[in-house]
Amino acid sequence: MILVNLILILLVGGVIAWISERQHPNLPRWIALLVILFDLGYLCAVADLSWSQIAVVPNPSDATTWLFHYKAEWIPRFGISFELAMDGLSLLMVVLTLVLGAISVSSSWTDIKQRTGFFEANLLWTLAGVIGVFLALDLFLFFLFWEVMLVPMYLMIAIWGHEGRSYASMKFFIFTQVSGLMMLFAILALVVLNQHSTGVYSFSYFDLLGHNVGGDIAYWLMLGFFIAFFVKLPGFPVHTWLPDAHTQAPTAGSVILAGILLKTGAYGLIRFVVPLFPNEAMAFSPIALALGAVGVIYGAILAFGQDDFKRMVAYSSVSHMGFVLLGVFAWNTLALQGAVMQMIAHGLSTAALFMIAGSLQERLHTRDMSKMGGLWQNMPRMGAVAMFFMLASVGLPGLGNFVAEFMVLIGLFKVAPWVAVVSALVLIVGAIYLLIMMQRAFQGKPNEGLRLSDYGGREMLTMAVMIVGLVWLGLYPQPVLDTAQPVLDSLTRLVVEVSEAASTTDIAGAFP
Amino acid sequence: MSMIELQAILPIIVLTVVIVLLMLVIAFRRAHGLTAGFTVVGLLCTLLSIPIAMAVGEQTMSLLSVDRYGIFFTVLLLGVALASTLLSWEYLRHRSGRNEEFYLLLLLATLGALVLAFANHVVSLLLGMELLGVSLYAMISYPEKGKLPLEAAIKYLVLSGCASAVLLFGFALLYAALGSMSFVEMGERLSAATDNQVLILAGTALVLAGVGFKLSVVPFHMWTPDVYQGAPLPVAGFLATASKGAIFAALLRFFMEAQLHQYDTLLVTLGVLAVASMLVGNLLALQQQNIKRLLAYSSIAHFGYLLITLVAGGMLGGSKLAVEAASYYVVAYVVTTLAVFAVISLLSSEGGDEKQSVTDLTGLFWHRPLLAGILTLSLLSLAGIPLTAGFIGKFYIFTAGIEGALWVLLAALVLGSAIGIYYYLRIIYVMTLQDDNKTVKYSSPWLGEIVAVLLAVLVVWLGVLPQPLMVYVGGFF
Amino acid sequence: MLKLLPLIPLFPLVSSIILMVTLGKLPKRMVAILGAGSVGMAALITLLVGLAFMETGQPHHQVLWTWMRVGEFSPDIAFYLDGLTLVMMSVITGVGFLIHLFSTEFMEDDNSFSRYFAYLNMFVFAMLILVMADNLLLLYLGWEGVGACSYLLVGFWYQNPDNGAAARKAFVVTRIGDTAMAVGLFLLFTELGTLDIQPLAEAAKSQWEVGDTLPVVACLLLLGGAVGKSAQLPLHTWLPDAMAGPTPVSALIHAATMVTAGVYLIARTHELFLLAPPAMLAVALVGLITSLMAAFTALNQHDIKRILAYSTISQIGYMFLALGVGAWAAGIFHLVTHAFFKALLFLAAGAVIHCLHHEHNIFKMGGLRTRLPVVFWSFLIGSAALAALPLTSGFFSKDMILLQAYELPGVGPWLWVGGLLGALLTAMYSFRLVFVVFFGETKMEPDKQPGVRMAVPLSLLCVLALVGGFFALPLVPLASAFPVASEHHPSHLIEGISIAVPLIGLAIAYFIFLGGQWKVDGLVNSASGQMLRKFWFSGWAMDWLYDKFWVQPYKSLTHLLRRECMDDIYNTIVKFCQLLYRVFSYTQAGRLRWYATSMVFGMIVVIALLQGVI
Amino acid sequence: MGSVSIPLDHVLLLSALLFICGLLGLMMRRNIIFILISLEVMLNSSAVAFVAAGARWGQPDGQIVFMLILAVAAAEVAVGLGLVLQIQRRFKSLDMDDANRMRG
Repeated sequence: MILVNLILILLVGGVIAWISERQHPNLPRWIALLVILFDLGYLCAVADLSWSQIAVVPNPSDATTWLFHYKAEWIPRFGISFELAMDGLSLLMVVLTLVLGAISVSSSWTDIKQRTGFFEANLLWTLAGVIGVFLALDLFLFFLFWEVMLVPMYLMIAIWGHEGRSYASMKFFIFTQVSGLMMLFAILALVVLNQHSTGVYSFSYFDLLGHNVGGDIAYWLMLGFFIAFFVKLPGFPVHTWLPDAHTQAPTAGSVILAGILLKTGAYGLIRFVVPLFPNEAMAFSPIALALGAVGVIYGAILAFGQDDFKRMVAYSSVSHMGFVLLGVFAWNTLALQGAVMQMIAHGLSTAALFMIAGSLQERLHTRDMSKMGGLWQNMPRMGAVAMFFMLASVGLPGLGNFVAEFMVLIGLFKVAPWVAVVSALVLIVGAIYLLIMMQRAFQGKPNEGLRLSDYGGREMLTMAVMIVGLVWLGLYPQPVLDTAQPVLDSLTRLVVEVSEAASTTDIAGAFP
Repeated sequence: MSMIELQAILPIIVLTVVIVLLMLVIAFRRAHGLTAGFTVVGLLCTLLSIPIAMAVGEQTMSLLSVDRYGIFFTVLLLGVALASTLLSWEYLRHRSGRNEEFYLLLLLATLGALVLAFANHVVSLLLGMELLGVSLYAMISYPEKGKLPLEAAIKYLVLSGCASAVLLFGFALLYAALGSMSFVEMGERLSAATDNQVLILAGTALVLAGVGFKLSVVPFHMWTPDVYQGAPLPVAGFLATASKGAIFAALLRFFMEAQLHQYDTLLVTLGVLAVASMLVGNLLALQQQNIKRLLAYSSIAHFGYLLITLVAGGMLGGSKLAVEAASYYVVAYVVTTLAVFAVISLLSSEGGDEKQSVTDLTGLFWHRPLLAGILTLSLLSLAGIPLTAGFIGKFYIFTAGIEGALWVLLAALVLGSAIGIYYYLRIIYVMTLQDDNKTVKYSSPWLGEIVAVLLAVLVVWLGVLPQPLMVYVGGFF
Repeated sequence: MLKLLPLIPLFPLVSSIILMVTLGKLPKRMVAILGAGSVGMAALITLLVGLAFMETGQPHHQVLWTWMRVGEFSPDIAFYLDGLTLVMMSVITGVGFLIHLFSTEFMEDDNSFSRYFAYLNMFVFAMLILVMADNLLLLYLGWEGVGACSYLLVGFWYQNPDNGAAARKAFVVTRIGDTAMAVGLFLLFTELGTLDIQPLAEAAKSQWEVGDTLPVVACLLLLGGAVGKSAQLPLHTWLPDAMAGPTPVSALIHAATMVTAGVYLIARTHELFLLAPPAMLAVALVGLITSLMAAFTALNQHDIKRILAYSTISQIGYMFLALGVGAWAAGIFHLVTHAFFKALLFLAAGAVIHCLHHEHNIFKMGGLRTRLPVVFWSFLIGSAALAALPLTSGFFSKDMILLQAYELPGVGPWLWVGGLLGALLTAMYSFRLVFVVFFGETKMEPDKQPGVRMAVPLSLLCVLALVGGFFALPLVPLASAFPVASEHHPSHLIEGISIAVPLIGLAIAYFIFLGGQWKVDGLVNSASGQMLRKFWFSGWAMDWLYDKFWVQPYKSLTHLLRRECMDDIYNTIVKFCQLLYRVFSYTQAGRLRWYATSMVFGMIVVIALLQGVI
Repeated sequence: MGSVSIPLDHVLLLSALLFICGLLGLMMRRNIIFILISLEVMLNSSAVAFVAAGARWGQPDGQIVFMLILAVAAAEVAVGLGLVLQIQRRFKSLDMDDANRMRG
């Protein structure tokens, strides 16, 4: 029930926030913030987890070994149940979601002036949907959350977005929706195939796991899942929705999109694609790794060419999320841990960069970097914060992003040295665009006539949370690693077992 | 005809009696509210008679078979009629003219639809279809005195008449070849038939064309947008839901009882029509600015989706899953489409010109949030987003398609849905736009809004808790 | 006492964080005390720790916490103290403290006083982490950290876009080397299963044979990192531009400490390099060539700081040469003495600039010998040490390098000759600088004199630059870290030549730049002379080359891709759909007869389909 | 079956011809009256086909359907003519090509 409540609190909170607007336009913000913090507090208080509990290696196909598990009959006709479960990986993701949720509420505090109630409601509903995605272990339910979370997100972009919001929101929705349909197709095909061999319909992850479909069809099904997550990630040629959506979304929307929504794709890859189709995924991994490496470099190169601050950050997301893809398809513990770390670290650093972009837009009414310059003079605090997050994004050791990228690359190097070397080039290319960003926005000749308010207490507090978070991840990531380790261990073991059992083909050789 | 059989067709009898009584009521006293009220009561009585009819169990007669399947569609159609009556009342309230006979036509059309739901014979099929059709011609042109309804009515009349003739000729050829007009017997003889292949082929083709027209399947779809656009909104809603639903119900029964799923070329043909409908329908709606035309094109696409179930049924040897999927999809489609039409027609309930253009919806979210919310929900359901009836429908079609290994059709379905999302979202987007110059006070059409809310609740209910209905529709044939 | 080790980096770190968080709200006096004091404390503790270490001479290993642990990948936050580390720490904290002290006066008038010290303290912290790290990953943390601080400090005066460009160049160019180094770390970890330096060396020795390919590759990758950080060919171009930062920064980062990190890295991993003779040779050659190229360039510059920058590049080349020939201790010894005299030179140059209205061009100076006596003596001593005049600190270290290079079998003598040429050039350009700036006629009057906070560090560094070589500094602690060099002494002739060459250089400089006995104008002004001069002035046109072959193509590429070409795919699909929409819409012509016709057409299609025709 | 029988094929051919005539009329004619007449021809041609089919199997069903079709046709035409009146009134024309306000 704890897991259900986690989602319910946000859903109900959204409704309350919406209604409360009638009392006072400021009220929804407070309510939204409190609801998220309450949800976080609820998780911490009720969850009552000890490290020893987390350290238990869960059996992916046995729900009782997970931290929490909730299951209720839903649509028995097709063996669909309302099944939620949490392990270390989902725990991390849920905490990230809630933290970034609170941050995004803070980031939209002064940004959103109209219809705050509905805005905060949409924000909370998006969070609820994302948490649902991270917890659902019935594939039907998972798909449901996967699709439903798009709607409030769409509304956030479409209603409160910037000038090009119509195009951007549409593109966002269609890309994810179409890829989602492919996943629906793959889910159903998997279930049907499973039904053919076992005689019963079941959408439960636990039932489908380890059921080796085999044959050409499995490859296609894997692709169905892969495409959905790949688009969300976003991966190289299908990333184009992201720069538009991120650029046009309101600040809170960008924060949630970049910080959380993209992670659902990564999560899906780790949770579903590889465990459900181990052989196929590994057979596919050269292509996936190539796409990942291309995305990493391509994103960085395109980011350099952008004038729009948010667009640049968006392309940096493309670049950074490529590492997650690399980490997942390298499929060894190191790289996977790196991918998980990258999800968290990128969530924080990119969210902060988007907030800075949002603050700049709020103050300057432009995102065009060619119209900025010397802002450090006007806003030293914002400049310092921007410098920090720029360095974090560059991958400065001691901050979270470095740990993530280094682990991904070092794990990847074992599997595919040349891909790792090519991807490592982003250390250079990435630095180029981030430094030029800093130069164009904050350094150079200041505009003396400009009177801008620097960051205030609320903004600094929000930023401080993320700064502390990144430093903590960079210097002592062990708690995070320990939380994810059992899950990743069990998943890698499962994959190895399946691949060994499946055949003696050379694919098995790809495993570390 | 025994008492039991009479009891079995009680809903039809009750509705007929109601129609006669309504005629008398109108003759004695012309009052819009009274007529509408009487219609509602009459429809409720018909609904109430259903348990009595079911008490005698399934009855198969020479022209009608009263079974779970028929009863199911009867309830659905009566529900549509009820909703249409209330919406029509809201719609006609502020419009001039003597509109009492409109309800008579509505009931007659409903009667025709009911007959279609039970029809197991060519003659009852014909009868129901024509009763439905002729009433609709009149309904389309009845309340509005403008040019468009007239144009729509005459187009519908001529083309639908043509389609009826085609259908009849087809049946005539089949009859000539097989010697029976009962669906079941036709099926039996068809599978045994060795000669008269030309007649059978031509007959089937013509029947397919006729039904295809009524369901507005590509390439017989041309009439749809024009008729939708010209018809008054509640009529268009009725046409889109009750009429198409009833005819599809009859087609499905024909398909199943006559065991048509054994014929590969037929399935291929249906598949081709399905693909064409899905793609052409969605593409035609892509940048359409008139909501009614847009909905017409979207309905073309939806019937393309529906045809997948028939093909899947064929590939699976007439499995129950296909019937289940088709039935569920019809319900989802009917409820959702009706909800959309309900909202649009409520927006036009003030009288004056109908609000047909997409731009008329600008800022709807902010000045009529309830209706905008319902419309959004319904459009999402049409687009097949989870938590709505439309998603479960699509889920069924996917499942059936996968069971039948219909990869091409499913690919077209994915493509079509992708295009579909665009134009549904376009409407939602327009509704979210800021629109400051609309400060008009609306008198709330509360009755209609209750209908719309109920429909929306139904959309969500079918999307969230589909199990009961799934079990029910799983028990057909 | 050794347990105090973690305190050493902690002081500057805490100070830096305080300065960052207070965002310039503290009074300047307070900032100065915090900024310089913290490094002073670090120096003090280093001294204590160093004394404690000397007692035992045993390497000290201290783990603070596990950084990250995933399977066998488990780098710690841990320090390793041996002689090499101690030497480096002493230089960093000692010289660092003097430079901080100098800065408190030099930067006094700057608005961003607090920010300056925040960065500078952060740098000291990162540099200390670099040298104290017990594993390569933590070393990499310090490595990147000093890079970032260097970026921040070079671009300290951010309002001038040129400074920003210089800072970016410094960061990006070193990043190229860093990337190579990162790949090297991947390779080392993948092959040897650890990144801890001592176990790594053990593993390498047990798994690899001398002459294997893998150690060569790994060492070359590490060399890539070293080359970037230490401004060696071909990644040296950032250092002259990095002079855009405040002069004390140039002294600390771009002369004394950070740029020598590459030397430290190679020295630290010398056991790997010993397994890879080709990589060793590469180190030596890189060092020698860089040293000569930079010396030629320095001879042609007229910005005082750029001359010193090229001289730094050249001197680090010497250190690489030392490392390449296996003269580990000599290389580190030169590192130390270089830190003394180059810091001295930079600070003195800073004082000149400070007192001369921020003038950098040496040809606008002159005759400052009498105007700024403290600075003059400092500069003179520094230059003498740089030119390795006998008995100065530079002499001992350079001599050691040259001699050991000579002893290398095979290419040794050639390296020695090259080194001698470098020494000649060094003496020439360093005394050219002294003569032009401090002798001759006065062209500009200084507006102030260096205060006590400038004079004290200068004097202390003078002492160190002069007598640093006498300290038995290199011998005691270094002995524990490196294989002992052979105690064989080469002939006195070789030694004599080594001693003589700098003096010859000094004489040449005197004849050309001060005495005027040798007229070289004709030679210089000839067409080829001008061209050569221009060529050398531009640093062998390396910047131009990179600009043409890397920067411009990259910019064009990004410009080309700016407008997301992947979108064209999707836009084409959209366009296609819209086209189809228009086509189909056209068929909806509204005419009854056409509709009927279309139905007939449909019937024909259906019949054809049923027939199986289509 | 009667002793003198016309072969089924012939009757069906006849009705098919009639049907095609009606269809062609529908496709060619612009005047709404003629269109309605063509429609009538189509309906009745199928009625003839039913009669012939009924005759083949010796069942009365065909003739019953025939009568049903007559009724249906009558209803269609009745409504159709009503619409024609309205069309004449509003469009001032019976040319169906003029009635193409709705398109696209």
